[in-house]
Amino acid sequence: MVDFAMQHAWLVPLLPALAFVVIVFLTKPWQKLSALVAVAGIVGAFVFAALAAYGVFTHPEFTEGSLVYGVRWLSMPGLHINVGIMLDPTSAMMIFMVSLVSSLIFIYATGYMKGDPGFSVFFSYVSLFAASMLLLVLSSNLLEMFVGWELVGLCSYLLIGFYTHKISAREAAKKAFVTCRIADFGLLLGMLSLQIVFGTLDLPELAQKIAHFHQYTSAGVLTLIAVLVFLGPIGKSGQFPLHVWLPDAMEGPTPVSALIHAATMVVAGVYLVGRMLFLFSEIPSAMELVAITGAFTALFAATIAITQREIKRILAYSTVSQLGYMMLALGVGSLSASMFHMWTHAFFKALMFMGAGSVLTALHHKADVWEMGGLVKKMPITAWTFVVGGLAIAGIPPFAGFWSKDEILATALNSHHYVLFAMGAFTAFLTAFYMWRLIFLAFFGEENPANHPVESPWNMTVPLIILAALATVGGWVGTPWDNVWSQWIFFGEVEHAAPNYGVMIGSVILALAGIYLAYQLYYVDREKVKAKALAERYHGIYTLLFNKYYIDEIYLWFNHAIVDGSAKLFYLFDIYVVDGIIVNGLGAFTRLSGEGLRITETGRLQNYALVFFLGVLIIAVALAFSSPSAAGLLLGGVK
Amino acid sequence: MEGFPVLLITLLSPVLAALILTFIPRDENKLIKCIAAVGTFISMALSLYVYFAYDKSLGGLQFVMQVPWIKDLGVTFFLGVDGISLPMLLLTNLIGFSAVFASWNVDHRPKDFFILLLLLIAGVMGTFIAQDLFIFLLFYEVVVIPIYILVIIWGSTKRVTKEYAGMKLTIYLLIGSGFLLVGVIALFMKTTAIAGVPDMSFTGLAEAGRRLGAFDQKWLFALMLFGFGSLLSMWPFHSWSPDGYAGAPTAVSMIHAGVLKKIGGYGLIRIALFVLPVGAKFWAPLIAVLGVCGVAYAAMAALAQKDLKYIVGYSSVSHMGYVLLAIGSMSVIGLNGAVANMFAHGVMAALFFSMIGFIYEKTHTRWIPDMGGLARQTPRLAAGFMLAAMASLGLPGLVSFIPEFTIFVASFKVYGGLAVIAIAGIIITALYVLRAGANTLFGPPRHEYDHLKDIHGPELVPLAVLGTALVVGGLLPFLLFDMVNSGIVPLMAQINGALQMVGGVF
Amino acid sequence: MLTLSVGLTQYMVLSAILFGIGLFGVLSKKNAIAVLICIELMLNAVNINLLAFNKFVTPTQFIGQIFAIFVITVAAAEVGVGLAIIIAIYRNKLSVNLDEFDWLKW
Amino acid sequence: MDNSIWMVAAFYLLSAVIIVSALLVVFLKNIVHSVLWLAVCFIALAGLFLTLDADFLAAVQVLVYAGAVCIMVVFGIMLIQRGDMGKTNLFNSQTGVAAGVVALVLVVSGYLSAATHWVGTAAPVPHKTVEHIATLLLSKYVIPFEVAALLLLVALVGAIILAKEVKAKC
Repeated sequence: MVDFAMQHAWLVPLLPALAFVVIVFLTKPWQKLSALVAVAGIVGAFVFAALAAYGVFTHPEFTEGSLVYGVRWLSMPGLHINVGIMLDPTSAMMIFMVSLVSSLIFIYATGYMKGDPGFSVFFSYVSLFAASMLLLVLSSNLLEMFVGWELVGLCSYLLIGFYTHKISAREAAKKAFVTCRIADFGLLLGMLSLQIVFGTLDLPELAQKIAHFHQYTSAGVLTLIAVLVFLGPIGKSGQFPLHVWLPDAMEGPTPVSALIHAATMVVAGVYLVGRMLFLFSEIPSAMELVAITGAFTALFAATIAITQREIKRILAYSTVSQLGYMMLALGVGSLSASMFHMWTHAFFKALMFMGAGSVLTALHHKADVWEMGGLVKKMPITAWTFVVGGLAIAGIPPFAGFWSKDEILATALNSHHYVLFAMGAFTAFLTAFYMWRLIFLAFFGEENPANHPVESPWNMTVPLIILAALATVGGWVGTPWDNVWSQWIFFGEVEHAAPNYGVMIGSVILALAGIYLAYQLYYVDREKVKAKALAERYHGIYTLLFNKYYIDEIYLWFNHAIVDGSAKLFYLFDIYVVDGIIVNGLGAFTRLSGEGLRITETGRLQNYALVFFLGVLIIAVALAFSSPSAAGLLLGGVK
Repeated sequence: MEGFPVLLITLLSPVLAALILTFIPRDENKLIKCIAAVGTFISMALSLYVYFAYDKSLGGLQFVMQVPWIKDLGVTFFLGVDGISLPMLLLTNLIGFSAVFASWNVDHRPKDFFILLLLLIAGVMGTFIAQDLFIFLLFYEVVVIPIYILVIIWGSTKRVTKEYAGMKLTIYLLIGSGFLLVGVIALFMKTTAIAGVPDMSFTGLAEAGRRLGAFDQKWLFALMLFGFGSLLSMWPFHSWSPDGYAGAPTAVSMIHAGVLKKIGGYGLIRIALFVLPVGAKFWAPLIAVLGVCGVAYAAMAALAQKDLKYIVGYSSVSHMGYVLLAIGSMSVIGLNGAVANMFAHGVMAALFFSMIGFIYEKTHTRWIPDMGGLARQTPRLAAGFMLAAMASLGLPGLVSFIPEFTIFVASFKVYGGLAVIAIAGIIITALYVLRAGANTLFGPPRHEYDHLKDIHGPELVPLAVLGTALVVGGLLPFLLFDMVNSGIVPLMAQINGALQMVGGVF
Repeated sequence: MLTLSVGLTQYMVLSAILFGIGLFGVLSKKNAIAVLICIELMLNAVNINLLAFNKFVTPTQFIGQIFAIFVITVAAAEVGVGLAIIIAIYRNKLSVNLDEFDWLKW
Repeated sequence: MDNSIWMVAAFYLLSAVIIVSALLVVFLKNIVHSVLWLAVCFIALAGLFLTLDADFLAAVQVLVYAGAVCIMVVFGIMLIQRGDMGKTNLFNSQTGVAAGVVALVLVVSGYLSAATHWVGTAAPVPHKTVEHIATLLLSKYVIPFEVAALLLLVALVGAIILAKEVKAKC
């Protein structure tokens, strides 16, 4: 059975894809059935993924190699694309994590989406999403990966815009797609360059060839390729400056936010960089770029998150920030730290998003945290699981986030990136602060009398509990003392970093400081006087942060003024110059010359006869005086 | 099936249906449409059969049929298909069949409409299976007349009147074909002088044509480039395309954008490139530059449009820019991409136009600000529209992605920075396509459209046929590419051989 | 030097003059009937030529004379139909003034 | 006939009559007068035909042209012209240009016919022209002859239909 699952890992993405097809063409009118089909599809995928992952992690030879098989997709002289499956510890971990989180979210969604007219459609979309994501993860070919990459983008577009009647949802969906498209432009260029330079897009083959890239190209070109490829992840994983779509993406239904914008899709960028680490690691400057982008994004998003008011937006910026951490880890060369954080993050962030969804259902989609408060009494399960998530993300041992974040910080320090380490550490403090600000404001303190919250039904709370458990124990696979994780998932050499107690203790202190500050400002101080005073005092900074550094406005301006303006210009050029002057000008010239010549057309027979005879005369003279033979023709050959 | 004239029957089936239609009373509305559907269905089924029965390992022309016609001009009625013409043949019939159903609600003089439509389909088909230049031109001219009549009678007047649109379309086509004709006649005279015997078949022309001097090849190719280019809406000869499509009835837009336009690209590869390789090599950079101009320019212009058909009109100019860019790269990968992209764009544009046609039929508007939220009222229509939109922006998993990718590979290799501009076109494409989709389908539903009926029954056929082609072609690209490749590789080998013979010229 | 013999050339010159006069009338008269009779003059000029050729070039074959007979026949038919057309026009327009007709312009 | 002085005199005399009467046809302002001078011109032409050994043609000329055609034209005028007959045959606005063109035609054709060297024969025209013409018309040229007959018939029918009063409702 395990062998079968490993040899037929393509079934993992195929099952949800089948569910999508079945729902769209057969079961769409029956909501319960559709949900059943979707859940069956993803759970089936999970079972296969789990078996395949079990197979991978019980065969020690997989630490060195991977299982690759595929079929020809298209071929022509100079371009061969095989699609296939590449099963190694990293992808095995990913399919396990993705299908697990997806399964939980699907079950959660059966409760959350109840009564929505687009219930079946929703499940078809998420099934397609899961299929695409699993395809992306398992791909053995960069182009195949790109297919999955774009398909998850499509699903994200459809799901963000799921509430089609909302203009904000529609705009957010568009924004997400276009932003990712801009990034994909870079990725596509990178892929093209790889294809042209190395003649293949097969990941194992590329890895081999890039290791000896000097035979093919210069380091400068490879740097350019690396930067281009990195553009893709910047968009998909919401790194600065293309992070703008991610917070807006919260317009979608909450399970979507949990699924796409927390646990799975947004980490695709990180995963891609991880997969392509053989490319980046050849180019130190590219690695620096990845690391700096990651660290900066982490800090940048965390500062914005401090001032936001909507519960899902805070989580969204926190996601951006955490993705920055993962990038940072990759940039300093540690695949295992990055993947480890991705693993733990998937659990606690999905948990928090689903908790937020639970809160929103209870409060009828009132999203402002300042209007919540004291929810812990009415919604204990939601509240306490959320607290677990909060502890995990803040990095309090023994919760999952502590181990992974700690590993990232330690790696950054070990690789002598002191500035980046400081940024990461400060971000850890900010993370603890804003997350606990959210928790104190929403779940503790005084109840808002306008709210009448009720605890959510079992199919929403059970996934919460499971995820809370995972968010607690999920990090124990990678403790510094017995690091099973990095024995399996690593790049280059297995990392045997000794436990760095200094970093551990320091990060815990920072996290506790953040929580304490939030506790003082938002729990002890019931009237929030100090918080407001702070906002007043640093009004400029506060507004800047609250308005997300005005980046959206800049983009909007660029889009409207520059892009639309020039589009208008092109269009006017087209209708007035190309069409107006050249095409219609030619037409008008023809017509006008016709009008001019029309004067000669008097319509009077005698005029015509006159001209006719003139013509005869001219021809006769011309023939008679031009050549003897012509004259002979005219005069009957008697000359 | 040995000796069975499949191609001839494929070609004649719509003509026969048109003939039968002339004997049907004009108020037998349903019957007329059914006969038209049957006629096109036979063609579609046969071309599918031919597509899969074609022996790719053997390559070359198959299903050949040859009847000498005008001996003095070396004209033979020569039908045959290879890897380049087969996708086009299949495309024609897929779209033709769908177009009949897309015009299922035509109630104004349906008999005349369907007779002309069937003749149009047959004419387009003929250009793709003719292996003789004379026959090719003959079919090409056959196509022009029905188009004109269809546009001026059944068209719609928006920014420009339908008469203007029809005139513009027709005159552009005729000007293009005029230049083409000059080129063809000159080519014929020169090749006859070289070969000694007149021969109008592509292979015959090619053999003699390649022996032409560089100068002759250059100016002949320029004439052909202009002729085929204006048919392909090559920038700056593109302005008939948006106006023409906007004025034309749905079925004509589908066929025109879907296949008729592709005659230009097909001819460019099949005739101009094949016969005059040295000229092609000389003009290739120009073709590429014009292609890139078309991509960027039309995409930007599409961004400023508010009429759905204008958006697709400009977008098709933009997509044809990719084809030109690919042709300009003069490589196996590029030409593979060019032919495949023509197929992909054909399916996509036809689906797009049929969906827009239904939207227009139901809401009586194509003006985007007047619409919104149609996804709620007509979900299937919305699904079709989005499918086409996604194909248009080159979503992987749909038919247009791989062709675009191959074009990018080829052109990036040859032209580098120039190709980057074209690749950047995918961003703009995404922007305008998504804008159009979002503003039409999403957002708050409008109550005046609450009563709209979603597409149903026969109206679903275009979505089903073309949608299937989009998805199958996208998921199994080798179905398309193996076929195209089997045609392009020998073609390119011959071209390269001819280029090496004259080597040193460049 | 002027001789008093009459040859082909003299006949041809006469024919040319007559043709010219007829042509002048055709081109410059307002009345449709006048145009018609001027056409007759031109036809007769042709006849002179035909008969002159008959006499001086091929006297025994009678080609010229037979041709002239056909010309006369056709001329008669032409006058008949022409007059009928003029009458029909007159009935519609109450005029035979060619200056008033520009029906060739559409 | 030989090249006697009578012959020459007859030619020039007839030529003068033909040209003068033709000019009068064109320049007279009364259309009826023009037709009368046309008849004179035709008769003179018949005389000229006699000098060309075409006696049959001369007879036909008198019968058809001077007789039938002129009468027909006069009938036509009667059917059409009303009012002042003195201004029925005027010149139009392009007279000057027409005169120029005609002068050019005269010059060119005169020059061409003068400059051409004609290969003539001295053989005389046989005397019994009618017999020869009759034989030829009914043997060698029988088909054109029949066609001409048909043409006349068609012209007759056509003329009747054209000239017939068209009913208001048709």
